[in-house]
Amino acid sequence: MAHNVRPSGYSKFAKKQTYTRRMSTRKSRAQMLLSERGGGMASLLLVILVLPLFLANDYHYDVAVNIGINAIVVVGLNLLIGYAGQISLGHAGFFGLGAYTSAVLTAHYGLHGLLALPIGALGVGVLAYAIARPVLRLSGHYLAMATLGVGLIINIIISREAWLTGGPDGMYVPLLEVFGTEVYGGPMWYWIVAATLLLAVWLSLNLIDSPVGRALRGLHGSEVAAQVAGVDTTRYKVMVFVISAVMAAVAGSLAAHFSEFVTPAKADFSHSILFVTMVVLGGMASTFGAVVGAAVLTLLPQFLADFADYEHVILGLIMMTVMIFMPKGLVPTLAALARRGARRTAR
Amino acid sequence: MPPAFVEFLQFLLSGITSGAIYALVGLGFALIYNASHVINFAQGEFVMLGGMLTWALTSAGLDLPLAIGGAVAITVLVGMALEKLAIEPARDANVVTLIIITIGAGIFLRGVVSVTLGKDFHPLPSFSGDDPISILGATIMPQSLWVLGVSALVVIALQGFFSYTLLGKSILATSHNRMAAKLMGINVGFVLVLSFGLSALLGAMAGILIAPITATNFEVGIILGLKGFAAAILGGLGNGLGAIVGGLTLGIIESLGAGYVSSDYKDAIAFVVILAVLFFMPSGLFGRRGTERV
Amino acid sequence: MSLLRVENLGIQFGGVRAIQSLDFVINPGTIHSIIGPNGAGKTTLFNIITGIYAPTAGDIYLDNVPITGRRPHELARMGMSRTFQNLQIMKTMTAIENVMVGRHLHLNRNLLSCLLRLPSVTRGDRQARKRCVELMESVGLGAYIDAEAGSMPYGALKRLEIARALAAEPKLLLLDEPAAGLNAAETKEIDEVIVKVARSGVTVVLVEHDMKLVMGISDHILVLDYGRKLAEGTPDEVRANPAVVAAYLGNVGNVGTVGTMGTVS
Amino acid sequence: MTTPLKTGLMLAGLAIAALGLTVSAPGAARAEDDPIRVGSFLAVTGPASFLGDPELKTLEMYIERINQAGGLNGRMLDLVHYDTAGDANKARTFVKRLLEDDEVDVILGGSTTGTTMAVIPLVERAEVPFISFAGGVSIIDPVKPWVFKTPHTDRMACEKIFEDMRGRGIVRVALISGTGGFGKSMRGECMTVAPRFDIEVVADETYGPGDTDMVAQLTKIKNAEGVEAVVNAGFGQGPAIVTKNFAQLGFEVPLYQSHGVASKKYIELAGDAAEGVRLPAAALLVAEKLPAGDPQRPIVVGYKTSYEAVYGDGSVSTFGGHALDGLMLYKTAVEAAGSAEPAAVRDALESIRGFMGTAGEVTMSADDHLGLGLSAFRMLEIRDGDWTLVD
Repeated sequence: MAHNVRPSGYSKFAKKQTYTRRMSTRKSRAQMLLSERGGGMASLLLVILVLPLFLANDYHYDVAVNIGINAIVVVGLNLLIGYAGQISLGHAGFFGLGAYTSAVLTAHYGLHGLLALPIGALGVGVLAYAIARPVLRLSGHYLAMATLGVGLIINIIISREAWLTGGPDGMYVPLLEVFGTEVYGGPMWYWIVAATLLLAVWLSLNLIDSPVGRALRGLHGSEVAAQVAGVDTTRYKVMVFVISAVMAAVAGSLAAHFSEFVTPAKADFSHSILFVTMVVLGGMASTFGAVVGAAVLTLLPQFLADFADYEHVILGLIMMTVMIFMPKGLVPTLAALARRGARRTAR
Repeated sequence: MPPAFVEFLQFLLSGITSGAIYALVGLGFALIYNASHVINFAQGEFVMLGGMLTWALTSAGLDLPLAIGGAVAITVLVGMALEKLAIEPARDANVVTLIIITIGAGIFLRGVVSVTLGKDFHPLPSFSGDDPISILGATIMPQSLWVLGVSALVVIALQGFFSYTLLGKSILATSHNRMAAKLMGINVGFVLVLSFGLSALLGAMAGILIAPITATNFEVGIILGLKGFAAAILGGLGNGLGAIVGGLTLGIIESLGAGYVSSDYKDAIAFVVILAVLFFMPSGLFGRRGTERV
Repeated sequence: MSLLRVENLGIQFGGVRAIQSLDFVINPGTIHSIIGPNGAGKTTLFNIITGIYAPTAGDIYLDNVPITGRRPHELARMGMSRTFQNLQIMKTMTAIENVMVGRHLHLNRNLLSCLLRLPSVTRGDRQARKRCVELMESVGLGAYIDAEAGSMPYGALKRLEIARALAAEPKLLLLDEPAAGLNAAETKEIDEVIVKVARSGVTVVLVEHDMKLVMGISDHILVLDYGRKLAEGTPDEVRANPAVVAAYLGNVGNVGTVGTMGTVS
Repeated sequence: MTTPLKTGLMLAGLAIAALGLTVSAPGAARAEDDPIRVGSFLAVTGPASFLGDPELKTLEMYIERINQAGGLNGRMLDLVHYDTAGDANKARTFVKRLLEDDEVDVILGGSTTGTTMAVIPLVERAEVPFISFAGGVSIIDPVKPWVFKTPHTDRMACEKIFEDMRGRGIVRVALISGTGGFGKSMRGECMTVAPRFDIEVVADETYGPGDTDMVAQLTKIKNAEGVEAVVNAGFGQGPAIVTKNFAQLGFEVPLYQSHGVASKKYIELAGDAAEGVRLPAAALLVAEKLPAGDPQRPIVVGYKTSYEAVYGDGSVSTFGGHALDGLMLYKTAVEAAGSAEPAAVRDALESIRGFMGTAGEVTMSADDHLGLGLSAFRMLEIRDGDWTLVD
């Protein structure tokens, strides 16, 4: 590849550097990008296709479906927290709103589930848009508090308006009907949730590797520099907040129909914290990290259930240990290790 | 006194009772944030430890003052260990990661206490009896006065500590610029451990003071931690006085909300007010309005 | 006709008047330097011009359009771009991604297109990448195309800021101390970059302490002191101005020594 | 292979391995002398832990006792328990696990109405007997074929309280309830049955979980026109704080608590302020004070003595009693059916007559899966720091 004309003064400067990547990296970088998307998607697809072979009964499917539902939320939340650097401790509120919109519209008003889902998503989108502007003017811990407050208010409303929502004891949700058949049982839900998750991951990967995605990551790195480059940072923050809220709402709707029952716990503070922990544990700014984080933290309580009273002791220890020794999260840390290993073997 | 006024006064006193508790917990958040810019979501667990350990030590036969001393000492050690073992090694991690670590620490502490001390609620005896004190027709419990009094003393003591002692000044210096503090010969590691210890001390004291009012169990720190965090944010992070004002404001809004609007929605009302305040004052009531240097 | 016109500009922080009653004009196609001692208000002036701070008095016009109080991204759309004295690098991104953020306004930013990764997006990104590689090479960053920005040396990051600002293809480029912290050789290289940029038709406004650099490349110099205009003119005129000499050196010394002020960061 | 793909596959492998680990050996056909598997899901942690904790302790204690006595129909009992922390979603997953993975023969538990309601569709579909320890009347009304419950309903608690009030000539009452499931549900039931007792609810306040002070709500109640009694529906430490605040404000009307505070812990937490408080509860709390001829006496005294021998004086609660009743109902049904076969046990449960438990005498039928009458509730009053029978 021909070098572009360089001012004479610079060759010396460049030579001084020991950095090994040169012009040839352009092509391999393109390949790598392709494989990060393609390779990641391929392995996710592979896992989804192979996993049912290991799922012996409805309980296993239940865990797998819960992983998928959580992963959809976390992939969206990762766009907000991991890429755009804006924390939210209130996303369970949007998840719960999605769930309850589906629940109420189908149970009380006889609406079709497939109609209630987009209505919930749209409603949550509009709400998120309305609150995003004032809330996202805040930053850091103040933003954490504000989003936490939004989530709590949603949770309180859901749990108080018992005439509509059944109150703290929850309400039943009719089964979802698709093309005249009722969706019931692990396998059917597995494929529905898997397809939705794949779509979510694909959209997320697309977004990140686009001008909009770079603007989001850019405003995370330096808000003022992004503004100066022409990025309307407020607009982009609002946009990603809405996207992540809508993804949470869709997952919530699916969760409501899947579990046939909703309680305000779906929208509560600890559920929000769980989602954020999934993002961070899996690896911030890593779409596949989000999926892995959701999987690990959904599976972990199932393993730890056998430890009975010691469950929380061990869960707390695991959370602390992973975050102390892998502050970047599971996937980025393991990926870096693998890369280092590959480089060593290449030598 | 007109009945409407007595009613209002009673709401106010009720709000101050809750508010003083939130304030004391919020102060712990502010203190750690001041030194380390970490929000310690295990702060509520310090409160829980103070109460639970005092109960455990008294039921093991210790006198109340001794038990209080022991509980505070153990909680302080736990706080310092938390800094040394969990926060220090993750020094360079970003804010969210640190939050998750402290949340993990909270879960861990709750787990340990539930396994060792059980899951039951336990009361502590009130320090000065249970005879309500009447003020212009409204009443307040003596224990609430203890909470208020200690909060006030703590604020004054902290003010003095930060203004007049070398140690206090080193904490402030570390907060403003860690590198510069290090260069000036301040043992930054020690200062951070100390700030966690101090914050655990405040938490433990809060836990002991409020146990006679609300009773204590292994999960009592969850909601108190949340309210304390809200108090610290409302007042403006890193500002001791702010945390106190924030806590009292929160308590009073809740109680006026319950009294005049709807007890069902009093928590929601409180959070709406917090959101409204943050909308106009993005750094809380007393927070420094920082301008980014570019 | 002027490209940028500043009239009676002032800003107050609390009781401190950081800038007061400042007027000046910047003509297109020139290199315009703003100098002055530390705290004279140079960076503050940049922050006002680029919309980061809102002035408390006065007006600013870009191409005779009033832009006072407009936000940075709106000004970027009008052809303004800048670098920062305290580096504002997006450290979690690669060098070229930083530059591509600079190209934001020239790309397909439609949310739906990006989510669906429509061909128009990929095509645009491919072209942008090519353009940004060229740009990086032209400022001497050819060796860092895919480097993690967080791991690059200081001198390279200074160029990265310039490359990112240039990627927007601005008509007005504001550089805040591009040579600060660089050694003599590196300063000379930056110097050449600036001249080259100016020759390509971009109007450059420069805040700089390195007098040698300033005197060497500027067409016009504005001297600030305590937020006020102290002097203005060509390098020779400024060098000969007794007020400037006094401000810099007290009453002693001569103009020649202005150049030895060196790099004060 | 490129590196990211490799990493991805590595993680994928890990994920599969992790899920695979949860797969237990496929259940071979079970022999008749294999243990009977008793599944249980309780809120051992979380805000309802004071329900789940004694429930689990009781189940463990009595299952061991049954096993030591030679088991049930010669088969040992094997307890499989999961902690729901009161979360309905967790409850669902764990009940699926109990049904599908652990292949239990019966499910005991659900400390709260919410967790119970969430799993009803599952057990109904799986056709496994399910005995809940939760209070909500909606669990058994309408009747579901496989679902039974042991505690008195919140509706019965309201009825018992209002009945007592009528005896005292009280008409105008104020309600203060917790915002949790228990308080909210009982509040609703009380509102519904009040007109039947000519009771007028003149004030209606609530408090949240973890609230530290309810003076504001009680002040409002105090200033409401003509309140003759206050009813508090809630569990946990909340009612203790209500009681203390009630005393602080110097109310001169009676305070009624619910069966949600039916353990000595409440008196300990509320202290002197609890003097004179009335509540409907099972006879278990006043075991020793029952007349010698009371048929319930041996049952409740036996349980109280055994439980407190292990967990200390005053530790017994009616909540643990509900668990005991559930286990014993199951035992009775299995013995009657002569097998642990689900359908047979279900039928046997439905035809239980005159079973004496800690909650009272249980007589089930096809349209009553609770089997307790209002008489099973006793009205208690706290005097000198102890329970006393009012009637």
